[in-house]
Amino acid sequence: AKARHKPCSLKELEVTVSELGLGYKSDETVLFRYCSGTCDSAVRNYDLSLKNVRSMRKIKKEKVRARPCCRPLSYDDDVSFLDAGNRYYTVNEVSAKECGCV
Amino acid sequence: AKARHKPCSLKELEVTVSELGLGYKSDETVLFRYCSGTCDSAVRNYDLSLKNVRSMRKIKKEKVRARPCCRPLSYDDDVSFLDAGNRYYTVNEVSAKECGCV
Amino acid sequence: SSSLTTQDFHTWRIPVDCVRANELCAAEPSCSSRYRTLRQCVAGRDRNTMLANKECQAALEVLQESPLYDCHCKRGMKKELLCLQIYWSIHLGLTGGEEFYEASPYEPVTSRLTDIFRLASIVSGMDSTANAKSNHCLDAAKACNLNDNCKRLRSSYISICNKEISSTERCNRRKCHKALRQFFDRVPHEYTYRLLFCSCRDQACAERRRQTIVPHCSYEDKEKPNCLELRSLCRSDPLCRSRLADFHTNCQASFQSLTSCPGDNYQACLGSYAGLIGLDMTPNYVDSSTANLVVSPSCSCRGSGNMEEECEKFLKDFMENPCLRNAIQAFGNGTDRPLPPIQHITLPPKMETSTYNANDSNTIYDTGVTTTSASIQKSLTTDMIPEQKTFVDTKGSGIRPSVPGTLFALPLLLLKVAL
Amino acid sequence: LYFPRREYHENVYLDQPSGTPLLQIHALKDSEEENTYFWLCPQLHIPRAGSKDNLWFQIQEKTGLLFLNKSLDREDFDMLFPGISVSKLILQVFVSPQLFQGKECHESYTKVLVKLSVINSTMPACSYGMPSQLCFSNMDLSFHIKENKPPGIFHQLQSYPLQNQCQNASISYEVIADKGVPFLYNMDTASISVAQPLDREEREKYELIAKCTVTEGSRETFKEVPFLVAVFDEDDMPPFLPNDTNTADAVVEFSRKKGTVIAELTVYDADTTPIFPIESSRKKYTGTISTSDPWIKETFQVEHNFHEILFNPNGSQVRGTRHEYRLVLGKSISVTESSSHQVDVIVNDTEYQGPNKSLMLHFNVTILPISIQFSNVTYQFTVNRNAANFSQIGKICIDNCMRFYGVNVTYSLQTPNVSCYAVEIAQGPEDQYGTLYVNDSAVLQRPDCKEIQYAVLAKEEQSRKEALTHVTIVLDGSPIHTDDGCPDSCSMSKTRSECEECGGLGALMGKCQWRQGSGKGITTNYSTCSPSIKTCPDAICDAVESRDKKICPQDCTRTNVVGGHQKGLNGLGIKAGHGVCHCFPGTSCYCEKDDIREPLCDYMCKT
Repeated sequence: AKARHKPCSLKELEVTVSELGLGYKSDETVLFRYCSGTCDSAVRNYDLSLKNVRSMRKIKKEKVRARPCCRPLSYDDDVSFLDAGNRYYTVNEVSAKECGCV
Repeated sequence: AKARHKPCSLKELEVTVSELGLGYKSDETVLFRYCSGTCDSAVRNYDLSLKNVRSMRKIKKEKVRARPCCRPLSYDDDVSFLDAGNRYYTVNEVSAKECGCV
Repeated sequence: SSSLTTQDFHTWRIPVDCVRANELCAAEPSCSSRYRTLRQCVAGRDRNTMLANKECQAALEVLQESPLYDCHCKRGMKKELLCLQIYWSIHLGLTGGEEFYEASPYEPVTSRLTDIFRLASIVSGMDSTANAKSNHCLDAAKACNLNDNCKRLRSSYISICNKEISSTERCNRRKCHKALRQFFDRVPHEYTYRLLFCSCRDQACAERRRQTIVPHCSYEDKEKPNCLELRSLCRSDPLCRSRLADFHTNCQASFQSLTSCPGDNYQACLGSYAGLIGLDMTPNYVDSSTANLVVSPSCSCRGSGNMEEECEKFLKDFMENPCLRNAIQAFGNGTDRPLPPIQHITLPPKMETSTYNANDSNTIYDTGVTTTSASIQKSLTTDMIPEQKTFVDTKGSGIRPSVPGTLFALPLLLLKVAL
Repeated sequence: LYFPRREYHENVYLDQPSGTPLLQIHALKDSEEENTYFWLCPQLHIPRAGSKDNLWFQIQEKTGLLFLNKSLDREDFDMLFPGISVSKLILQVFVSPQLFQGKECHESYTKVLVKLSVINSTMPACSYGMPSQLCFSNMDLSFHIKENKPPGIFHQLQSYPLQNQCQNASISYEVIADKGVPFLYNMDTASISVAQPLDREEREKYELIAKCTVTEGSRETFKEVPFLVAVFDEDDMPPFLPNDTNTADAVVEFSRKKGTVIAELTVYDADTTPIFPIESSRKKYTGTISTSDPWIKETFQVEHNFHEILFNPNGSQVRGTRHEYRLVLGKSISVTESSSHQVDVIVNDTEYQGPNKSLMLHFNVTILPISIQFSNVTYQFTVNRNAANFSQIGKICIDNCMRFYGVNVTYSLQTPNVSCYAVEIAQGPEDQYGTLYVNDSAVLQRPDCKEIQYAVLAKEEQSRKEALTHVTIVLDGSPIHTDDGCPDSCSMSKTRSECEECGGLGALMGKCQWRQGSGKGITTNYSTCSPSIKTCPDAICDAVESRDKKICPQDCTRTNVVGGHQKGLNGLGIKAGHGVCHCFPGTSCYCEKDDIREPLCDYMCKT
């Protein structure tokens, strides 16, 4: 199997607050950590069963997910910054602290 | 709310072991519980930021997920059954016990 | 030392469980000292001689007035094992040595199983066409799987009993038995009995029923032990001994009742049978035939030497027991009412006898046959023992000649019998 | 003296007059000249109440007739059974050839139990139809008679309660039996006797029928009950040999391990050997090596097992015993040992008193030496230059190594003085051979390495004997480019294309091999991607595979397996699986049918 997609892990990037796109205007740089990769090795009998039960149309018109997600399991502490209008802001749960397949 | 937009919750269905599609042939019926629904109300700053950072091409060719998933937080106990060949099997993590947006 | 007045004892005589009785006795110096004496009396190898000695007799006399005398235990009570150990320590003094049938230490089951039977009847009484085809044992598995407690404990014993350890060691039988006991102790009867006693019309269903206790681990052996060896092993463990005594008490066929069960109480018999599962004397269906329902512990009577009769009698209490069979069939068919007794004579007719109480050691199973003259000649000579004929003494007092089986009534040279 | 039954049962009513006969007890003799004295233990026993002094019952010392010595009235009843639902008492009757001295109820005396049900009412008057009910007392008419013992009366059909209750009823008894049975029936006393010493080895069961005829006015009623006699065994038969074979030859060659069974001989005995209680039964028959040679004593042991079998003397079925005597190695034998011995085993039937109580078994044992040698001086293996690490090149084995049992040969590579050192040898704890495998695949790719020679040393641990051979590894094929995007375990691939485009640890040809399974449901023949189909999966986590979890998780994984599967022995590997089995070594494995095309992304799973 080609390892196009690496297993789910924590990645990091330096971006400005503005680049976060939350609407705050500030050139301060923050460390943005996120979860990336596949969860193939975290598939469970639940996922296989859900996939089969759905394919037998026993579940219809429902939003279900039959594969694990690579998502943050916990978040870094809040981030504070001075915006272009010299106003302080604090934002929570921006950056991932730990990732996992759920 | 339309079935498609109901919040993430635990649903249940009675299926035979064969219908789970795991490959076991058994007419024993088991309770299959799964997670269904949306996680719109669980979006965090992380998700918005990840969506924006990705749209700015700062993340390329990576498998990331910028929206919470409705997934099991824990699983029911193992289930055992007698198959058509009179052989016992035990299967773990088939049925969800508790759901959540992660 | 102050001896107990009968008055004090009477206040004790409300039956209590043996743990409580032991506490009451321990609190009373005269009683506790006698109890200590009795335990020494029964501990010795030559128990009967010991019991004949005066001191032991005196101890017994006092203890007969104490709450220990008729204390009982309850299935599933707290400290059940301690209760049973106390019971047997006093019981061995009260009986004249090892009996074939021992009195059960458990309180008699008075409540009838009606609700369980009613549930079974609801299931079996469903739309009869569906019911005719449905596999009741599969339905029982479904009911269990849909109940969290039943599902969890069923899966627990199955995964333990199913775990192969090595090519030479099939599984860990001790752990498997423990898990089975937990399942039958902690899951309500309406789930466990349905799995164990479901009625079957086809072989697949009967095989599923046979597999309920995962027999390849909990039951089968490379070589079957002798049943008397298995019984003595069982009687060396207070829990197994108690459950076996309970089985004999509640399932011993009695011909005074229509159901063949003592007190017509199917529940007591089914409960005692299930109580043996997970112990050395674990019983199971011997095959997956639907024609006849035969259960047995995993033992045989090969190698019984001169005790073959006793061994076969012990095995018969499982394999040819009308009370047990009726109880299982009644539960499977969802009726608490006794079925019309099964009229078939497998052995030469025996005299009908009134059953003694729980610890009678001699009960005859088949309904006796008393008929007028004409018919008996035919039944005896044709289907019973074909080649036999009525015996006649040619010299003796005027009995009809019969060929060929002749037992001469010569005046005996050896013994003069005074009539 | 002995009793022909283990217990008697009878009913007793209140207020029956003193002197009322209750039960006739019989004892049979062990030898003709024995006298017979009966004696009743002075205590009676009430289940769940213990013992009490016996004031009511007595037995006639000479005849064994049990009778009421004192009438048992209501007061006695209430004293004996205070609040006890079960009014039953047990008497102990002893019998002895000598008069009884003391009054102790000793276990040592021959004893029979008499279980009396005390009916809490006076005896009802004889009513119509009652006699046929009372024809036979309410106990099984089954008796046991020891073989080889003198004749004697063992039962009286007439029941005393019936006589006491219905004095003027006309009752007669008779016995129906096969022709030629060794029993006599006395019409006058209604007693049955054994007419001659019995031989259990001829016949051990007799099924008679006791018949009672009651005439009440014009009506005649019959009642029949089975009357069963079992013949008790006595050790009166010596051991004997089936078709007289008391000699067996045994050759010890490749199986030299302690505990190996090298020969077996069978001894029969027409007597039974009860397996209960097991300990005492095992001691009944002994089998000891008869030798003064300490080496033989140390080297050989005898194992004895016995089973009940059926003999068929003239049509009837009689139980006997088959004894198996196995000669077993008492210690592991050195490979150099070469000798011959006659091992004699004395089989002794300890309980049989007659002649020929023991017999001799002869085992002619030949111990051959084993040569520790390689049949070829050199071995050659060809290895593809693209072979990955842990690729299994081949097995190294001295002559007959696969037949060895209890011979420990270890294999080692002598380090060659060349730089192309790419191979190592592995040996599992139970393996009798060594497995050559690649342990430095980079060397294989070097053009300068074309052919590599190794010296392989085989050493037998105990004798220190050695053998040497030479292995030539010929490198073949040209290096191919490996895609760095490939995983390092073949097992991770889920499809044939993914599998065959990549390599992985243990890949002998540099590329993984796809095994296409067949069969439905959960099958041992599941589809999977393997480094080498010959060795993986084969349900054995071998010496090389166990060195790295990425080589063959299909045989070695202990992780969770998701999807329909069946684990291997003690939870190792995937013995059977559903569809395609693939693994994330060290994390999890999966067995699933991938015929359910998952929509890459529909409206439901927009990321």
